[in-house]
Formats: sequence, C-alpha cells, structure tokens
Amino acid sequence: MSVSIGSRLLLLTGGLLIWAGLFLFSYILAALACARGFADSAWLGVGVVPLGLVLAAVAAMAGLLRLIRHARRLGARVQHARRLDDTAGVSADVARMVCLLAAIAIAWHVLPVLISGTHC
Amino acid sequence: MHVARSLIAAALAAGLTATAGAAEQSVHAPASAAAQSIHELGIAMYIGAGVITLLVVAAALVAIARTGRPVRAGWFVLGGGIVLPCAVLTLLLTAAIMVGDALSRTALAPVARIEVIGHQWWWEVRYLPPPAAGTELGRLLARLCGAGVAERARAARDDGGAVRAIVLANELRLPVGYPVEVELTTRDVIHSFWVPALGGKIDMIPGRVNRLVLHAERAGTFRGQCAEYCGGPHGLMGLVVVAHEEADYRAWLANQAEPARKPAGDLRVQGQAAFLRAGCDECHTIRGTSAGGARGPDLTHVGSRRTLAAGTLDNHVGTLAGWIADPQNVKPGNRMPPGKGLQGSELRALAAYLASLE
Amino acid sequence: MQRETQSLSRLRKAAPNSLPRPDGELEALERAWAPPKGWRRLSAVNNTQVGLWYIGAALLFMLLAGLLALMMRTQLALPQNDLIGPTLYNQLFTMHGTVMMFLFAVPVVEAMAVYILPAMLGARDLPFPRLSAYALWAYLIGGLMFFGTLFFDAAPSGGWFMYPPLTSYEYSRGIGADFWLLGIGFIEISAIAGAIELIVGTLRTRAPGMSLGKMPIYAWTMLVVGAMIVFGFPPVIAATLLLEIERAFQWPFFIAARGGDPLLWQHLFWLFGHPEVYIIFLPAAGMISTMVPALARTGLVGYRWVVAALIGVGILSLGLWAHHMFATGIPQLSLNFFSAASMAVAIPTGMQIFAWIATLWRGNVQRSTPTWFLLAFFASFVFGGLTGVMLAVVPYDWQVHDTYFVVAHLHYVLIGGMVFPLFAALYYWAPLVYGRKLSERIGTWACALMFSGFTVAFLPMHLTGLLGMPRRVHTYQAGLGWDALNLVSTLGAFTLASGIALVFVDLALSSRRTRPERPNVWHAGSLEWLPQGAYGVRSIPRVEGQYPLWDNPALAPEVQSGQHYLPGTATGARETIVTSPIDASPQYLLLVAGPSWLPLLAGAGTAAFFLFLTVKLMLPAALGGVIALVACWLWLWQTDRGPVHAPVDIGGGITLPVYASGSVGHSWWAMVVLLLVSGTILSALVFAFYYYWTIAPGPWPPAPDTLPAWPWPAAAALLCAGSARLLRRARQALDRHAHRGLRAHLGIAALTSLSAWMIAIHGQWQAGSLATAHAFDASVYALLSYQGLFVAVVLIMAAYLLARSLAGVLDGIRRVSFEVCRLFWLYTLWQGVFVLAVIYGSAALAGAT
Amino acid sequence: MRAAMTGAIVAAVVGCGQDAHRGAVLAADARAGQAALYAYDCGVCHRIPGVAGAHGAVGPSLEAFGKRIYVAGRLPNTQAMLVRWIIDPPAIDPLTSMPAIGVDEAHARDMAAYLLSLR
Repeated sequence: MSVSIGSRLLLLTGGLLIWAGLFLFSYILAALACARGFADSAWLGVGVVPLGLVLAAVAAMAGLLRLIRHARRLGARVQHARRLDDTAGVSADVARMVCLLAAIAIAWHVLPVLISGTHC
Repeated sequence: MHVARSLIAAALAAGLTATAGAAEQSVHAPASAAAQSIHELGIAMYIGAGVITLLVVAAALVAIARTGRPVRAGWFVLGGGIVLPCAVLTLLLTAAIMVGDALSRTALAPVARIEVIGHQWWWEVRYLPPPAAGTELGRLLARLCGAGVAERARAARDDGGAVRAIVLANELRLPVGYPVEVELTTRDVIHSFWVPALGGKIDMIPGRVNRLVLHAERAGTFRGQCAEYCGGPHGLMGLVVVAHEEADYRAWLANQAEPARKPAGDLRVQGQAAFLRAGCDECHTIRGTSAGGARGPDLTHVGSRRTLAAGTLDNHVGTLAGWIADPQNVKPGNRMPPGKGLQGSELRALAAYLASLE
Repeated sequence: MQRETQSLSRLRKAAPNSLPRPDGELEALERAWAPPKGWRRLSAVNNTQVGLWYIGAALLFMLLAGLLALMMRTQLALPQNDLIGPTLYNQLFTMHGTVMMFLFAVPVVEAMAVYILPAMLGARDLPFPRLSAYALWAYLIGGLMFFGTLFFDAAPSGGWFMYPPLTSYEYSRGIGADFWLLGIGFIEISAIAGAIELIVGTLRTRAPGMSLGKMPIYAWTMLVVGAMIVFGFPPVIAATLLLEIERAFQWPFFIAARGGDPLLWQHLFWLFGHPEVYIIFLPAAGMISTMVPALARTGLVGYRWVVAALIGVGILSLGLWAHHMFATGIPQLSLNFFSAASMAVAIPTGMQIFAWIATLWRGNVQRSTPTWFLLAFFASFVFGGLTGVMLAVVPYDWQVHDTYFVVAHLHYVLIGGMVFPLFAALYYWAPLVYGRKLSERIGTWACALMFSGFTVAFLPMHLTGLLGMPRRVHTYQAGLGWDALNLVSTLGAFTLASGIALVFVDLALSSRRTRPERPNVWHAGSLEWLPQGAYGVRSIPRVEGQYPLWDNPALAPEVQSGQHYLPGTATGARETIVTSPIDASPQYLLLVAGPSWLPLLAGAGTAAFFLFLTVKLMLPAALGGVIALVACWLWLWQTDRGPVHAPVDIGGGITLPVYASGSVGHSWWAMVVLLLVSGTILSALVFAFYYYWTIAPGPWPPAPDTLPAWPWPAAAALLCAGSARLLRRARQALDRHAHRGLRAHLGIAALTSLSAWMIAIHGQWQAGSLATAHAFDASVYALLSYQGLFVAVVLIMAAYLLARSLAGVLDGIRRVSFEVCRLFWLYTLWQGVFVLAVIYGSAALAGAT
Repeated sequence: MRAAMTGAIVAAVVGCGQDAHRGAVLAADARAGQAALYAYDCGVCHRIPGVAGAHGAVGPSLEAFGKRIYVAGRLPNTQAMLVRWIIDPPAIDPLTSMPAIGVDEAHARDMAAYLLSLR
C-alpha cells in the first residue's frame, strides 16, 4: 500500500519535481560558474554555461512530455475500465496540470539566459 | 470602497511623478539613468496592478450580486488563472531582465573610485588614491580632478598609508555626468547603501566587497539612508550625496585634499586646545594636527559638511555644540560619549573651532 | 491496489449498519469519549478541546502582538517623536514580527486544522491526540515566557529574521537573541508535531470511501502544508541551531573573519522563510475553498485545477528564497532564476482566485459576514499579490527592498491573505462551537472597520516607502514627505484594531449564549456539519462524493442514528478507523489515546528546560529536562497496547483488526514523516558545509592536516554497518520470540552505535581540529554533533526497548515500538555513514583536485 | 556689525516703558517662529513643545516658557530681551555654553513670539 501511495504522490508532483531538479542544477551551476570564474568561457564559440542550462531545460521539457503521456494513458485506462472510483482519473488530470505549471516555470527559467546570457 | 482604493492606486502613478520633485529621498525623483529606468518600470507596474485589482474585485462583486449562472471552468481557471497572467508576466519578466541587465552592465569604465564603509551608525567615505598616471583611468581622473589633487592624493597614500587619504563621513560628493564606482564594505554588521535618486540599494556585508556605479546626471543634493536594519539608532543613519558640476567638484576635491586649517582667533585656538584636552583625538582624526584617532569620523573638513550625526542634524555651530554635549540624546545608543567636563565657554569654543574647519 | 478495489465494491450498498441499534451502544460511546471535568479538563487531549485552546492561545498572541504594533504606530505618528527610544522600539518590532509569524500565524492555521480537520474527514480524533496536546502546552508556556521578556528588557531586538552578525555574540550581548532562538524552538516543535498529525491524519484517518479524488480541498491543502513544513522548517531549525551554537560556544558559522559567512544565515532563513509565507497562506486558501462553495451553494469550480495549484504553490515556493536577497550582491544570473520562480508561483495562486470567483459566479451567494470578509480578502490579497510580483522584478526590488513598500506588501498578503480569511472562518465555523451564528450586525461592522482601517493604514505605506522611508526605523526626519502619510497610517491602525476588538466582543457575548447542537446553518456539504458529540460523529459515514451532505441528503439522520460504520465503541475505548491512503478502504481500528496529564507535564518540562538553559540556571533546567523525558517515556509506554481485542465488525460486512504493525501502522507513518524532517535538517547542514567550499578563497579544506587519517572515519563507518547488522539479528530474534537473543543484540547494537560516534569524534579531535578556529571545522563538528544527538536518542530507545522486553510488553506480535525505534535507529546509522562520507570523502576529493 | 545692531535694539527696547514691552510690541509671527526653531535645530539642546524632535537636555526645557520671569537667569523675560539673547548669548553671559548660531533678527523675533506663547 505504501508503495502505491508513494508512486501516486510521485505522479502528482512529478512535473514540478522535474522543475525543482532543473532549478537546483542551474543554481549550483550558476553559483560555481560565478564563484570559480568560468561563467564566460566558451566551447567552439558557444558559451558553456548557457549551453548547459538550455540543454538541461530541453531535457526537463522532454521529461514533462513523457510524464504527460504516462498520465494520459493512466487516465484513458481508467475511463476504459469504467471504474466508479475516480481517484486515478483525478490523479491523471492533476498530474497533467502540474506538468503545465512546470512547463511555464521552466520556460521562464531559461528566458533570462536567452535574453541576457550568463554574465555574473 | 474597493473602487475608491483602486482609483487611488491609479492616481498614485500620476501623483507620484507630480509630487516627487519635492522629496529628496524618493524613488520617483530620479537623477540617474538607472533610477529613471526603474522609475518608468514602476509606473507601468502601478497602472497594471491597479487595473488588474479593479477587474478582479469587480468580478467578485458582480459574482456576489447576481444570482447563479452556468460557468465553464476552463474559461475562468485556464483563461483568468493561466493564460492572462502568463501573457502579462512574460512581458514583465522580459522587461525586468532587460532593465536589470542594462543596470548591471553600467558597471563598465568608471572614472573614479570611492570606498564607503558602513559603521554602526555612520558612513565612512574614502576617496581612493587614484591609479598610476599612465593608465587610461588615471588620465581620465587627472582630467577630472586636476593633476594637483591626484598627485597629492597619491602622496598621501605613499606616506602614512590610507589613514591619511581624503576621508569624509556621511557625505558623498560626485561629479555630474561621470560614472563613479563605489566600493561598499562594512566594519561591523550588515548595512545597506541606498540613494534612491541615483538607483537601487546594495548591502554592505562582512567579508564581501559589493560595488555600485553612481552616475548622477544633474547637479543637486540627494538624501540616502541605511536600508538594512543594523541595530540601535539604525533609523538615524542618513547620508547626503551632492552632485556637483565638474568645476565645482574639482574645487571641492582640491580643498578636501588639503590638511585642516589652522585655527584663527582666540576662540578657535581655545577650541582646538579643548579638543585635545577632552580626548576627542582618541577617536577622531584632524589631518594637519596631532589628532589621529580612527574609531570615529575624520573631522579634517567637518565644517564643510552639510549634516551632523549621519544626516540627523544640520551642521552649524549650535548643533555641533549640542551634539558634542549630549550625543546620546540626539542619537541614543551611538558610540560617541557625552562631552562631560567641558565648561560652557569651552564647549562653545570647541564648536566654533570645528565649524571653522571648512 | 487490487485489495483496495475489492473492498470498495463492498461499499456500494445501502447504509452499512441496520436499525435499531442495541441498547447502551450510544451510552458506551459517550462514556469512552467523556471529557474530563473540573480542573482535570487540563488533561484533555481530544481534538475538539485542544483545538479550541490552541485557537484561543494563537488569538491571544495575535492580540498581544497587535498591541505592540499600536505602540509602534503611536511612536511613528509624528516625525522625530521621542515617545519610544530605539532600544525599546527595536524590541517592539522584533517581537511584533516574531510573535505574529511564529506564535500567531503558523499556530493558528494548525489549530484550526486540529479543530476542523478530523470532523471534515469523518474521523473521531487526530491519530496522535497527545502529541497535539504536548505541542499546545510547549507552545503556550514557552510563548508566554518569550513574550514576558519584554517586561524585563530582555526581549530580542535583531528583527524577526535576525541577521547575523548583528545577532551574534559580538553585537547582541544580552540574552534577547537567545530567547528568540528559544521561542523559535518551541514553534519548530509544534510545527513538526502538526505536520505529523496533518499528514498521517489526512492520509490515514479519512472516512471509508473518501478517496483522494473526493477528499475535501481543505484536506488537500493541509496535506500540502504538512509536506511543506517537512521540507520548509528544517533549514530554519538548522540555522537556529547553528546560531545558538555560535552564540554559546563561538563556533564561527557566520563570522567572515574566521571563514564563516553571514549570508549563509540568510540563505537558510529564507529557504524556510518563503515557504513559511505559503504555510500561512495555503491553509487560509483551503478554508476559502471550503467556505466559497458553501456560501455559493454550489460545488467548487475546477476541483482538479485547485489541487494542481496547491501542489504547484507547495513546490514552487521552495525556489523563491533568494528573492529576499536581491540586494546582497549575489550574481545577476542567479537572481534571474529566483525572479522567474517568483513569477511562476503567481500562476497557481491566480488559478485558485479564479476558481473561487467562478464558483461565486455559478452559485447563489449567501450574503453574510463571512462573505464580506471574503470580499475584503479578494480586494487586499490580489493587490498584495501584485505588489509581490513587483518585488520579484529585480531592479525594482533594488529600490523598494527594505522600505515601507515591503512593509505594506507583506501586510497586504498576510492580513489580506490570511487574517481576513481567518476571520471569515471564525464567523463561518463558529456555529460548530456556539451552536449558533455569531452576530451578523457586529460581524458586518467589524468587517467594515477592519477593512477600512487596514486600507487606511497600509495603502499609504506603499507611498511612504516609495518616498524613501526604510523599514525598522524608530523615528524619521520631518520634511521628507512622510509626515502626513505616517499619521494617516497610525489612524488606520487604530481603526483596524477597533474592528478586531469588536470581533472579540462578539465572541465573548456569544459564549454566554451557546446551544448544544451544531446546526448546519450554511447548508454546507462537508462532513464537519454532521451532528456531533464529544465522540465526533455517532457512526462514521460512508463517503460517495466531494460533498457528502449534498450527495446524500439523508446522511445526517443515518449517521446520527448509527447506520454507518462503527456506530459505537467496539473495545470500550476511544477508537477511529484507519483507512488506506488512496482509496480510503478501512484497514484497522486505531485505539485513540484518552485524557492524560503526561502531555502537559512533558510540555511544561520542555519549556522549563529550554528557558532555564537560556538564563543559565542549570539545576532547574536539568529538572525540567528530566520531567519532560520521564513524561514522554511514560506516555509512550502506554501507547503500544497490542491486540487487546478480537477483530471488530464495523458494519457493512467489514471486520477490522484492532492492532496493526509494519508499514500499515499509523506510528510507522509518523516515524517516516519525522525521519523526512531529520533528513532535511541534515541536508541543510550539508548545504552549509558545501557552501563554505564555494565561498572559500583559498584551499579547501583550509587546513588539511586538521583532518584525521582515514582509519578513523573508516572504523566508524564499519561500526555503523555492524550495528545495522546486529539490529537485523535482533529483529530475527523478535520474530522467533527469542527474548534473550533480542536483548543481547539490542544491547550490543547500542554500544556499537555509540562507539562508532565516539571514534569519529575522537579522530577529529586528536587531529587537532578546533571548532572555534574556522567555519570549516565548525561545520564538521556541527555534522558530527547532529549525529551525536541522534545517537543519544538511539541509546534512549534501546533502553526503552530493553525495558519493554523485560516488562514482557514486547514480543513477536506486540512489536510496533520495536519497529518504529528500529526505523529511527537504521536511519541514524546510515546518516552516520553518510555524514562521514560527506566530510572525509569530499575533503579527499577537494584535496585530490 | 551685529553687536551694533543688537545694541540699537536694546537701546530702543530699554527706552520703552516697563509696561509697554510686557505686551508684544515687535511685529512677529509665532507660527513662523515655531518653524524657525525647528529649522535652526534648537531642539538639540532644548525641549520645546510643538517642535518636532525638540527634546534636548543640554540647556533648560522651554516648556511653559511664557511663564518664565527671567531669560538665562538674568534678563527679564520680554520679547526684546529674548531676541537679544537668541541672537548672541555670549555677549550677555560670557560663560554660557549657548553659541551665537547666526539667527537673523526677523527669525529671532518670530522665535521669541512662539516661545512666549508657550504657557
């Protein structure tokens, strides 16, 4: 039972946990880049830090898409089974909405990097 | 009532620009490009916030006043709760990043360096000895200050170190039209340097050096104040910033680089004697005399300053006397002990002497 | 999942129990839940009693802190006023902020949950009523003493976020700052107790059939809030520990000259501080989500959106902390991340606001006092939220940070977002206590006075701040354009106060005219409006929708006549049903603890221990500590009662055991929550450890030769692993009912755990590392000391288990105590290995590069 | 120059009869005086009702000053005497700690008017 509630809570919060992971990664990367002075270093003409941040954001967005697909399948399965209880259906919906919030947060998260680069 | 409130919010934007001119410490009386861009951002946000508040409150009022009608969750929650804020906030975030970016990039090519050190509860302002004459910065500075001042300041650094440099308290003078880099540190707790007319604030934190570029675009006097709570009489830690036209600035700086004037007249000579007898020199420096204390403000040109006790009092012989006699009443908790043991006439003489140090 | 679905299908039948009910059933239930009378009432632990006291205590602190605010406003009414000097003024605003945030806002939302949540979930009580009682007493006694420091000129004066070095030993020499740290300690204890109750309560004690998808939004909210406390409070717990250690023993965590950094405090404080704002606001939002549908007589529009929004706020709020630090000079790049996250958190909040407006739009709104307070909420909170967005704009914040604009903003979101909804809730739920509504006339007047006073006080403050007035100034110069605005704000503050006073008059008048029954005056759809006695509902309802009272209009009479689950007491003791966390199918019967003096004793002992420690009276402090420890021991001794009764038929063909061990048990869940808290505190300490690394200008560790040679930590880690293995043997012995083997393994495991820690600390010591020398050494010792605290608890647990085994109350079946202690013990051992790996592993890594 | 002017005023005042200068003879505005007392920071040393920040304890409190019989313990408390004192205290009492802070006569008159209105 505990496994089941654990994975259910993970499904519900998954989208934003991905955001949180990206946030933590960026925060550490930015702190190190500015403290250790490699914020402006480039590799083949592309800034290392912006590249890292954008790639991480793309990976996060891909993670969100997977999660949304997973939730949609769960929701469809519930509908198909015509179960009277809607817990899985609610969870699937909520999980997708949380993913939407996470997508907005991630988009805004990389906006500054795209506009003004990564100088300290 | 809510309508009235929202109207006030909208009127505020207009009102602020109109009334701000009088206020010396207003965010909305900008005297620099940095403060100007924040001022404009602010006005745009007040109008936006006023309109949105008005709309939401109106929607709530209508919803309560009318009897039920069907709603589509999508329209409200998705439209009002997600799409609308997304559009508005994306715009705002973009503007915020661009303004912030522009402000932090003005840190390039400052022509003069000033160190401001926070103390409980006053500001020590040091004009840093300029860079060597050959460098670009040195040339710019020489042009700005006149070669003589730069030379003297460098000499001051070379003999006796930084203690003998140009040191002021609670007052910062800037040349109009030149960016000046201010290095901010603290001797004790955290303070925050803030002159609203010239832009945002930045904290002064033990173990760190923060920098701020001040770039006054018009002459004038601006008030600033410590913005981070620093204990005791934190509320009485003001700062005066005077932006001078180039020639005036040069003259002022030349005067500040000189040692203190010799006292002229009996009263002032008596005052200088009282200064030493009362032990003021344990904490205060007067360049050109034997007084070399470092705990309190440098008094070499105290008479030329506009205020006493960090922006608390106008500076004249009366307030000098009152401040020396009973500093704890003026600014409870500050580090200056009361001037006990001075005769009345000695107090007057001391005040007259200090007032003459222009 | 499979099992849950089967039992659910059994639920879809007529009311689970038939009539008539046997004679004496109701009387037995009443007897089991009879509240203690007279002076013994103080030993009550039932949530309806403790909840009311808790609410009362929190409101008392609101009044006290409000009086401080009026004193400050009086001082600021005129420029250069010398009514109150800086010394007292600094104490006043520190106490006002601290008491309002920590002794009013957080406790009051928890108190409301203690009172309402079980009824709303259909539970008879919280899962750990004595824990709530303990939290209440520790908080009330500790809080009153904390407030009392004002009368002895010993109150803290560092501001409610207590930035060092101002609050460190050099610049705050008195004991004021220690009292602050102590006061926060109490609220940390009660908040974590609250988080355990909220999480275990909402997940495990819901009425049968109340699946996650039918759970009231308020319960969702409190679940999210519980989780936020688990992850939000630990940083401040770590920070207060470090600051108190710095003050007491001069370990330089925040002293720049010795490798520390004052900004570390700000990071840790705001890592807590921003989630804290939502820990205060979300419960209010949950109450609004409950009141709006009832007042509009229609279900909440967008239930799923609102649940998503709650989760969104909960997680996003963890990424905002540095927006209180925009002016500290951290890199622009990082600032923008926090700016973006601060804007992102506005979206879920906006979703909730529009869900409420849509609900009002669809419904036929009852126009009553709660409605007016909700209108006041909309007007003020939306504006406060928007000024919050302004503050998230980095360059704008550089201007208005630490000015009266921020003071205005934070009062708009806290009074607007929490106090107005709280007062709406007082008027809305008052009938549960008084049996009738409070006075509509007084309520309307109070709301009008409060809202107009609030607006007059705080709207001009935005302008005062924009004209340059910094916060926390005891006076200001005339002629800067602030004079008239301040006078107006003062008038507003007194108007607001008069409105609040009017509410208290109403509460006092009404308490003389209470009626015993709880009429459903708003025709609401949630379970707390069912007829209830001291035992809660007569029978625990079967829930079929989000609004059970609307879904089944006959539910109230059915429940009251005993037609639903568990219509009496099966064991003669206090009971409630534990259900599965997702689908809420019944699992076992929880024997709820009854009245006891032990929580009060333990609370008073805890308060005494910390207070006397602060004023350095060691003997009384030790006495308090012993009282607290003994009381806790005795209290826990009574809890693990074993299968005292055969499985019980609760109706509808469901038979439930009265004892559950393993991961199904509620105690196991509580321990998991506690360990999550412990692990998060550990992460905060580890964050501090690595933080010094990022700011260190020179080599790291600063003096590598002060680290012990590798055999020391290696030996300690091996002993930890060995102790874990012994613990496994102990469990096997317990399975075989081999008592002697159990005791032997427990004893040896305890000794190994202790020696592992002693070896680690001795290794560090003999290498010549001094905690006062450098922040690096201090943080190493901090991690080791934290581990030491856990080892000390493990030793007490080992003694406890040995005592239980010797007393014959621990065996292969009656084993919850063992399982819960074992969980903590294992965690401690792995924490030990982790701490060693962090310290010596990363030091080796840094040395290698 | 200033001393000469002060002398002239004193002469003029002394020339008047005892009763004549009991009442306010010189044109003055008490409200302007209140503002001037604030502007010159007299409150650093004196407690003065109605003036922001005036809670000094260096010199005597000026509460109910209109009821005083003497200024500085030696001059009769009349507007003219008070004006003379405000403008140049050491000229009257060489041992006083109160400096001449350069108050012009119009301001001094206003200040005196305000102080005498305090009862």
